[in-house]
Amino acid sequence: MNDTVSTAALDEWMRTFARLVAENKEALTDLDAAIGDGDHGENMDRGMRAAVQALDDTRPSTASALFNKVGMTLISTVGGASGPLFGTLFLRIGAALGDTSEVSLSQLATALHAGLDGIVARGKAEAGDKTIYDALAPAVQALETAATDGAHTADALRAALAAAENGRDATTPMLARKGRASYLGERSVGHQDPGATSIALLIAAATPAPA
Amino acid sequence: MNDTVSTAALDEWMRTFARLVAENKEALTDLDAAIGDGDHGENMDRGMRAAVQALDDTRPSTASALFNKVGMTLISTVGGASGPLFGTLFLRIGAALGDTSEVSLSQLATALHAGLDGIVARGKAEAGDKTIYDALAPAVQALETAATDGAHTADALRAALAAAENGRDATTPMLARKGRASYLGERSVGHQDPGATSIALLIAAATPAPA
Amino acid sequence: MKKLINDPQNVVAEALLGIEAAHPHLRVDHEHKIVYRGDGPRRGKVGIISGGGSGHEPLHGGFVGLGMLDAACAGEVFTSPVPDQMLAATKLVDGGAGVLHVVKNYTGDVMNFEMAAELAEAEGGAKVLSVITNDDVAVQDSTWTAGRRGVGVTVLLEKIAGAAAEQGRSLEQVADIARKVNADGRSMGVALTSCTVPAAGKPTFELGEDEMELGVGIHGEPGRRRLPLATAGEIAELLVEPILADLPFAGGDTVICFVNGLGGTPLIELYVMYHEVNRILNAHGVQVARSLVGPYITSLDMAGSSVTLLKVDDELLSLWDAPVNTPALRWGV
Amino acid sequence: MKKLINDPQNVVAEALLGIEAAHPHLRVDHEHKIVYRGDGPRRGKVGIISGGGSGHEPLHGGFVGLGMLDAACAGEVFTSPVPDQMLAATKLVDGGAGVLHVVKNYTGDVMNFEMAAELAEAEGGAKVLSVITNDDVAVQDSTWTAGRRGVGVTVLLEKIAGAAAEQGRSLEQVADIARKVNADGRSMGVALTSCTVPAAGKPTFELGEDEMELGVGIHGEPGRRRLPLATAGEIAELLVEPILADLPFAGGDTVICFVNGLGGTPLIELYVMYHEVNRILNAHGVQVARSLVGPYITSLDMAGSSVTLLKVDDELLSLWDAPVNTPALRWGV
Ligand SMILES: Nc1ncnc2c1ncn2[C@@H]1O[C@H](COP(=O)(O)OP(=O)(O)O)[C@@H](O)[C@H]1O
Ligand SMILES: Nc1ncnc2c1ncn2[C@@H]1O[C@H](COP(=O)(O)OP(=O)(O)O)[C@@H](O)[C@H]1O
Ligand SMILES: [Mg+2]
Ligand SMILES: [Mg+2]
Ligand SMILES: [Mg+2]
Ligand SMILES: [Mg+2]
Repeated sequence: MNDTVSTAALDEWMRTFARLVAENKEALTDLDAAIGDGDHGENMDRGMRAAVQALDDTRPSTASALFNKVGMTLISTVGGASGPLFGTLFLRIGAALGDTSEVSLSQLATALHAGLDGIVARGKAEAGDKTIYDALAPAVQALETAATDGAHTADALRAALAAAENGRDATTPMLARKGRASYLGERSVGHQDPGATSIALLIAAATPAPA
Repeated sequence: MNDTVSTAALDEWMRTFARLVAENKEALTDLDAAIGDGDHGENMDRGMRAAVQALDDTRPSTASALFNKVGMTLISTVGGASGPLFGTLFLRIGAALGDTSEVSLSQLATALHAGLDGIVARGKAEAGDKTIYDALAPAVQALETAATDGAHTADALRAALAAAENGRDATTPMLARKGRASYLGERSVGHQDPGATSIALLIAAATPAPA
Repeated sequence: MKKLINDPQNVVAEALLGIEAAHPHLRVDHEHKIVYRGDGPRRGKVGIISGGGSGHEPLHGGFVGLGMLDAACAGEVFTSPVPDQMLAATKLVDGGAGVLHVVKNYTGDVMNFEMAAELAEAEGGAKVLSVITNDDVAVQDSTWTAGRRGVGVTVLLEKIAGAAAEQGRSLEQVADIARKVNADGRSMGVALTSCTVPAAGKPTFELGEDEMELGVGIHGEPGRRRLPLATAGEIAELLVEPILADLPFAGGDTVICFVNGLGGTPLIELYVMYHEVNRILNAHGVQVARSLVGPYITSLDMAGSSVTLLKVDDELLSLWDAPVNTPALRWGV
Repeated sequence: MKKLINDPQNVVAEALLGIEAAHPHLRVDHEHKIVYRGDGPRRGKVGIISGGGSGHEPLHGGFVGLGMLDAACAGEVFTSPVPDQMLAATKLVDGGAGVLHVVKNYTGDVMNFEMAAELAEAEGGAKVLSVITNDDVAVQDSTWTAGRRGVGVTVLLEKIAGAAAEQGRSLEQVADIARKVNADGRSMGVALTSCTVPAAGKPTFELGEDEMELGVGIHGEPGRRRLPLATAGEIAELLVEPILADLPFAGGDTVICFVNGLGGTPLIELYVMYHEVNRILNAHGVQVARSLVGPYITSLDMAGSSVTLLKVDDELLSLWDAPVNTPALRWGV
């Protein structure tokens, strides 16, 4: 991504995310098998493959159209917990970005924050509940700080990725309080959250290789 | 058994048969598992235990009362194929012997022949069908020949046992045409028939050790 | 062996206690292990009893009630009941119009029912007729075997004969209808796993992880062939084609199509099977007038399914549709 | 994995073809994977829909019909359906009196139904109310968890709310009755074996030959404890006592007692369980007014059972007794 991000680059972001999900499908499912029902990789892959297909079919030209399409497709094809959550994330991002075709870093940070708020509104997760929140919130925070500091987009994304991966790793010792993993109580401790792992892949998909 | 057989000796015959069945319960069941449904040992043991109990409770004083009790008890407690067949065998033996308390060899041979006829009437088995018929018919034949020849009862029974055991062994190469084993067709060949094995135990129970 | 039981020796007796507690319109004679209607016998109505080894539930106890059986005798698991039971049941359901015995064709069942009928006659009690079901096309029907086993048709027969009896038909008429059902129905089954008899504690037969037993019996008797595990579509062909060929069923025939679960197979798979069976029947021009999908004649925990087809005319259909009120089949009331 | 299926990816779609073929009074929207009544919507009647992951059959598709559900949405195996399905079902069953969504309490189900309700509202369509079932006492009910899972009570609720809707009650009244059922019902289950999800191809969890999972969920979620395999009597105590303590049920209470099979357990064992459950209830002075025994909310091929108790008054009982005509529950019609 460059300092302003084109719709084409956003489109590429979603396709890269789809590829990373496909590559990590089994790993995500294995994480979910340990503390959930073993379908998270399958769910995300089914959804993102459908999303890429929808992008191929409709070739949206604005940021809002692009994320709307991805969000709606996830909602319509995934089901389970991740369908509404990732779907809402992208719908809110799209709504926040509007009909623009060039997105600045601070717009991106604001949009992701809106997405995070959507996830909270939908799933009521709080920090430490061992969910996608725990990877996404630090990433959004890092983006916002970087934007305030006037950082380059690429650097900001690298910071966000580091934050997301830290957040993801931090879910391991957490006791789950939301989703299926919460049924396990104490036994959820010691396992990395699959949803948080997908969030780290999402940020990784946006992040250029280190300079 | 002596040259005429007392009710007490007939009673002892039934108790010995019950003991032999109990001792061979697993072997009988294993034979049935191979070509039937694996319950023949269980069935015969359940029935003969109940029969001994009934003899203890009622202490019949005539041959007919004794075999009637055994036959009725088997019919009422065994079920399956062997309940009606062994039950009929003993009912017919009892009816043939009547209210006597001393039984001669030729009476015994005649009674067992009546029992065999009852089994055939009930189950329609013929020689070579791989059933209890194939052990019982030669035993009856041996008894009748011995009776005609004026043999001693003990010798006659030894001849009958040899005939029953030969008949039992001869079931192994037979292709079953009656009962559950007949469902197996060719695959019933090579297995000894469980019912014929029980018949050999019945005759063995009556037979004194070789002099 | 993983089963929800107490003592393997008491499974039948305790299941009867459960049936009695769960179904207030039924009664249980625990001594004779008979499930019977609380509202019977009805004067002038033909009584219908059946019975057999346990382990096939809901058959037969779950089919006792208005419009179906008047009583069912429960034998030990997979062992025919004894004549005393059928004799007692015959007396229990005798309303003066005679009693029909529905017997699945197994040597033990046939002989024990026969003796019961003889005893009933000897006692000068109810007039008894017997009908034997032998619908399993997996077994060769010849004088060289004990004949075909009675399987799925038994369920349909008990329903249809029960309706005929409820209408007040005579014993001969009810027996005729029952014989017609047996004559016009055929079945075949497949096992994906063995069953485990509680008293035995281990599977009745061994089946490899990639094998199935085609033509299996409901006591785990071996079938026609052991084959590599196949798809539902292929299995449906293997079951339906021999059935269609046997009667033979023909294009234009109307049938009741019964896809049965053997105890360990869940309903979602039975519906997949039903779809395949229905597809094959359509291709042959055979019309399905009614269907029944579910575990109705089982083999303990065996995974697998059987297919039963019964050729029907308007009379059989209207008897099938008549009200029935039993634990396992209920409609119209 | 031994299953009567074709492609593991197509199990749900093909089972729906089977349901459609087997039950002529039902319709299937294959695009949206919805089973719905052929005679609906009825003007002025509240519509009731439910849905959830597949693999629990007959829940929910087998409960569509007169006096119960108007439509059921089938998700992938063990995966909540998507909002598009519930939205389409809501429209299909809308007779102008509003639509009730019956939702089992799982994060995914709750969120997807919520979105469907929002979409319906946004479109200005049917008024929608939702009722969530959360009756599984094996899960701690606290703000620190996703809350209790919806299990067996869902079956009883769908029947009772369906009867209330059939009587012409208003959406609010039907929702109130449904909430009352959920408030007064509790469940708990035990697994003797794992289930196997077709797409996964291997058991969801491992359980030793002598172990059982107490408090298991219907997707194979772990329960309260893993214990050595016990007798039916002991297991019944382990299931019933926590249920009785939780509401709490008390002596003199009248209940519907539902002993459910999880898919791989045959009926004979469920009756043994029913006997034990009934015995315990008797000892506590709890009166069983109605009973239900069978596999009604399953977990694919899992061997095991669950117990559900619902405290009832005369109104709930008369709604329970009201006519119902669905593939899996039928009486009075
Ligand atoms: N209430 C919630 N808020 C945020 N994230 C949640 C919530 N519940 C579950 N999740 C996330 O969803 C992930 C599981 O997704 P997935 O396996 O696809 O759905 P399901 O649990 O329905 O099978 C969890 O790892 C967790 O990160
Ligand atoms: N029609 C028949 N006539 C004579 N004997 C028979 C007949 N059918 C079966 N049998 C005998 O019965 C035996 C099986 O008895 P059993 O296992 O107790 O009964 P079931 O086959 O009902 O389980 C067979 O080994 C055979 O000897
Ligand atoms: Mg999951
Ligand atoms: Mg046997
Ligand atoms: Mg037997
Ligand atoms: Mg899931």
